[in-house]
Amino acid sequence: MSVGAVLNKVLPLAEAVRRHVPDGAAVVLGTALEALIPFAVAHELIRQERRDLALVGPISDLCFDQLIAAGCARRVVAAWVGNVQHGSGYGFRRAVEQGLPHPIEVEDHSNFTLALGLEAAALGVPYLPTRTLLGSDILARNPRLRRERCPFTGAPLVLVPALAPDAAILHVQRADAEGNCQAWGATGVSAAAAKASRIVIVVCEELVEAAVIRSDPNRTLVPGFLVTAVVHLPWGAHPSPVQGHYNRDHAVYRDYHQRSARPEDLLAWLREWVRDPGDHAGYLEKLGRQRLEALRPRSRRLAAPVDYGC
Amino acid sequence: MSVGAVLNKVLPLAEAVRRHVPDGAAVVLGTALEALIPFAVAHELIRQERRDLALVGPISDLCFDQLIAAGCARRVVAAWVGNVQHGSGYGFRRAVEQGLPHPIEVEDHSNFTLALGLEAAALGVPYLPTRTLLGSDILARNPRLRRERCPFTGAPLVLVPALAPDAAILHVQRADAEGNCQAWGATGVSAAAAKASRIVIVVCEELVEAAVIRSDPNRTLVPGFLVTAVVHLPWGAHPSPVQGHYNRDHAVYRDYHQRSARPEDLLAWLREWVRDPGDHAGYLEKLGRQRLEALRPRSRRLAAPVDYGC
Amino acid sequence: MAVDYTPGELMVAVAAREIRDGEVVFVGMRLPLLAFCLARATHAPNAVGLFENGIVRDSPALAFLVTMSDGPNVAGALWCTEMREIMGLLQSGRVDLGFLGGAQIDRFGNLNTSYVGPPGRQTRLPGSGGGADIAGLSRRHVVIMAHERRRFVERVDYVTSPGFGEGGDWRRRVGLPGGGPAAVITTLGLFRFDPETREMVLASTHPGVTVEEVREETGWPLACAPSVTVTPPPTGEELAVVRRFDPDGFWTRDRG
Amino acid sequence: MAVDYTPGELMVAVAAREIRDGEVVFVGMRLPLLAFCLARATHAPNAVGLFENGIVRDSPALAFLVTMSDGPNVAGALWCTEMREIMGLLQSGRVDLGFLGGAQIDRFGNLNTSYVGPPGRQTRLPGSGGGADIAGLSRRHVVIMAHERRRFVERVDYVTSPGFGEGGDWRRRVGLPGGGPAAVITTLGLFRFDPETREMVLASTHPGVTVEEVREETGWPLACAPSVTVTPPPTGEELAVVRRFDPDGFWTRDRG
Repeated sequence: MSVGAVLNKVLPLAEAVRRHVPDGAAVVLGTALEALIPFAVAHELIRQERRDLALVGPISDLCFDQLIAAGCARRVVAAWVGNVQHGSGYGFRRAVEQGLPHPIEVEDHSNFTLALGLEAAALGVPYLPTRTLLGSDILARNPRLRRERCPFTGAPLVLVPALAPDAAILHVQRADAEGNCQAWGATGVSAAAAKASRIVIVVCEELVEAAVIRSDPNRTLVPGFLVTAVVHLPWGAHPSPVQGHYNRDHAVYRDYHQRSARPEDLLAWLREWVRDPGDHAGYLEKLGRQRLEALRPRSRRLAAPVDYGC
Repeated sequence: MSVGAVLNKVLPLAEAVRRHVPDGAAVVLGTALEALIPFAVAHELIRQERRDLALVGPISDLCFDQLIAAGCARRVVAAWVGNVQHGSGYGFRRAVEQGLPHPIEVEDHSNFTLALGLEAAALGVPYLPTRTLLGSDILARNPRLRRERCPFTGAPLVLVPALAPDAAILHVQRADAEGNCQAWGATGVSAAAAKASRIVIVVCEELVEAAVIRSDPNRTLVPGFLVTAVVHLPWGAHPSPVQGHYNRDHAVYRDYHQRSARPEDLLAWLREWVRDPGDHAGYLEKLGRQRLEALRPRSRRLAAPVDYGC
Repeated sequence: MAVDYTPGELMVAVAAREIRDGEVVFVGMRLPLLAFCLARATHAPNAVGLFENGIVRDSPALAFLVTMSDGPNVAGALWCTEMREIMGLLQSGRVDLGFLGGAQIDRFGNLNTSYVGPPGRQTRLPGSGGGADIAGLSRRHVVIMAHERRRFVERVDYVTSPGFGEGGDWRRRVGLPGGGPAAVITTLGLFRFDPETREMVLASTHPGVTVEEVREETGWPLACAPSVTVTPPPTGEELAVVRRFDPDGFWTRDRG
Repeated sequence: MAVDYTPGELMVAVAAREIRDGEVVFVGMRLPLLAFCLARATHAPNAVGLFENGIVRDSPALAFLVTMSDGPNVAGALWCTEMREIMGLLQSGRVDLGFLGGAQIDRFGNLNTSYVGPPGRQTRLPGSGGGADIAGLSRRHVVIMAHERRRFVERVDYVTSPGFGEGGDWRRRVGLPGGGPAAVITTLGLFRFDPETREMVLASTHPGVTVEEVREETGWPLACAPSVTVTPPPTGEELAVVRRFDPDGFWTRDRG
């Protein structure tokens, strides 16, 4: 990339969201499951009052619940929507059960079929076959999944069609200005989601020199030429954990669970924690340095050295 | 694994090959393409006069050529067989064109369809679909590949059936005694090959403590519970390169090319470099310390630190 | 010697006994995670644990976990990878045992974690996650759940994670490769499945629970083993291990 | 100013000019690898190179390469991964340009690298490698090969890597997503393809080569562009770069 092009990829959070995630977009996020959830982006979508999004993801923890409760979503394509720590997601339930704040469509998957849909799009094939979901009502009620006989063996198979979101949002430990990025810990469906999507926004804890990425190319999760925008935003995944940077802030999930059973409480929670702080800096300020510091790793655990010498 | 079980996985080269690669086995090797080729295992198969093997691999460099010329192979499932540095593999050509030392069957693939066959077996599905090879005679003449219409789009697709070798041989930089192993550099189809195979033999430059692997779990290529045997054999991939350990010994490829055009020369080469040295230690002795030292990396290039702290 | 324990602790102990040494176990979270830790610390030191986020461990997490993606489950893992790798191991028959929870279960071990209640007045539950995949593809699976009459129904409202479907050879007919449920562990007892009919059968009641109480909390005429035994309670050693991994009783005391 | 250069160096320079800035290029080995290095060092500093072993680079290799898996191609790469990832990028339309070599080519740009000669007396060549994949799936591809009458045939003996098949809309009919060959660069000239018939058309002859000579080495009645030009020879700068990456002329002097 030319220097100009590189500089243009690095954007402030609000600008990246404004420019690349329009109303009506299908957005995949929460791709590493309970870790590396791009909560800062979700909160910015709420602040910018984005509407009619399709939310795509395996298990969303409370990220999807908040977006749904805030009225940002029209459709959910997922295997699980709730609060991993406490079960039910009240925002999601109210939308499905009572159409509040407005009705949403739900396309149910298992984790595996959601992953396969993204894989198919990433690989550029119209579908991938699997043996999961045979006999499940998820198959019976999801009209996009097809049951077919295998042309080789005659055995029944489920064909999962390609699922290509408009935009993927990934939170990672480090990226360079071109978007070459590296993450560690479980990565779930992150790589497939990025390759399946037209737009990729990478949010990183550390914006590093190009040489850091190139010192360890086996660690790269997504190459920069697939990345549209890079947002340098430490703590951008809070309250979800980022290995080597901060632990999960369980208290947030408990607090949200307790304060989301009634719709007015949930809206008050969003006002207090998303809208009123104004931006991510305001959110961190409200959390306070002491609380953040308490989430820091207790010790370093460095990876054993690896030598790429030649 | 219990200590007893662990110790049993670590075997000398000859014992691992004798116990786990019988006559008639389908063996996948050369899975990282031109690097990390388990030449020591190939040479041991030649010394043990293994017969009727099916050799499976994308591009084999001269490893397959040697096994075929030595009469070990009855069948080849590959995308490319030759000498990457010089083109033709004379051993392979003589077997196909003249049936010498005996006829072999060839199942032609492209790199992608070979990879997909292994991926299908690794994933536990009977086939994977692709758009490659449409219009190619590889498709027309390989009866295992099927051309079918996509049930979603109506577009023509090639379905690649699962390819499950009996044994996979991987050369890696480091492994622990349970077979948990890590490799860096391009890995080609290594991970898929291991998961597709019933038997996995890991040959490593370094046999490391369990804690080394567990210090960097994102680096793991294959988990130990899929690995049958571990062979600790520095220089076991020579003359192919192993990043961080030694560079490619181009002279071997040139020498073999020059001395394999006539069958008697090729057999003399195998006698000189494979049979007469008796074992891998004898092979290294024949190469000589000076030649090996000249292949060592000129400098260290350490991966940037990664912290798994929590 | 009587030892004091909670229903959660008992269920963890019973679940741990389902894990055989050397097995590859699809672990999940909550009670199964504790059961895996307990089994490894006692009779199954070589069990390997898989998590759908992409983690493979052969040692217990470094500290208490609320989710499988918490830092202490990543650090010291032997493999951190993508979900597709874990699901590939499952689909290719490499997973011996998977654990599942559920909101509603029926006579043939089918689980519902999606929609409960009559059409039009349904309660929306979180959904499958990896549950349907574990139920369909692991060589055998074990269900852990609270035993209440509203949860143990003749036929689930929605089959999220298939058990034995309509019974008999249903799994073979629909093409599911995995073996189906091997056990259901509830707050009241341990259940197996009849090898022919594939109907759930009461195998043992937990200490202090009568067969009659189990029947009352079950929404169909419950079949019982020829001799229903009493579930052995957790030993002191088992309890010590469980409490080491759930020191504040987050999973085993606060909830069932 | 006349500069001395080999046919190999000329072909590398011509191939490099096919790479546009910012493009994602499936590189392969030998002359295309040098062309990629040359393009990056001159007019296409933002081109990204993909290798089927799993390497992605945005900088030239650290030193001379005999194979794509040599250490200097790994060190400093921006991504080292599996083949499936690279092939996935290719199949999903992310690769703008791929390079291919061949032993035999025909009027419609089909390549044979598998079996040459009449049945029963065939010569076995190494095979496709990733060639068929690049030809089928990249948005466009460029062929580099020696121009000899035995290699330029009316119809290849075996279609390893499809060009435009039988011409016209053949690629669409068989379902190939990629755009097909955009150019053939030989030891004698540069060729394009007619946008309607998809037949190979002589666009320029290399310096010192006549159209007649090209015709003599071509096994079918060769079509020519309305005005066949002369291929611009490599500039001094281009040659300097090529010689930096192939200092001993391993690829550009010892061979064509």
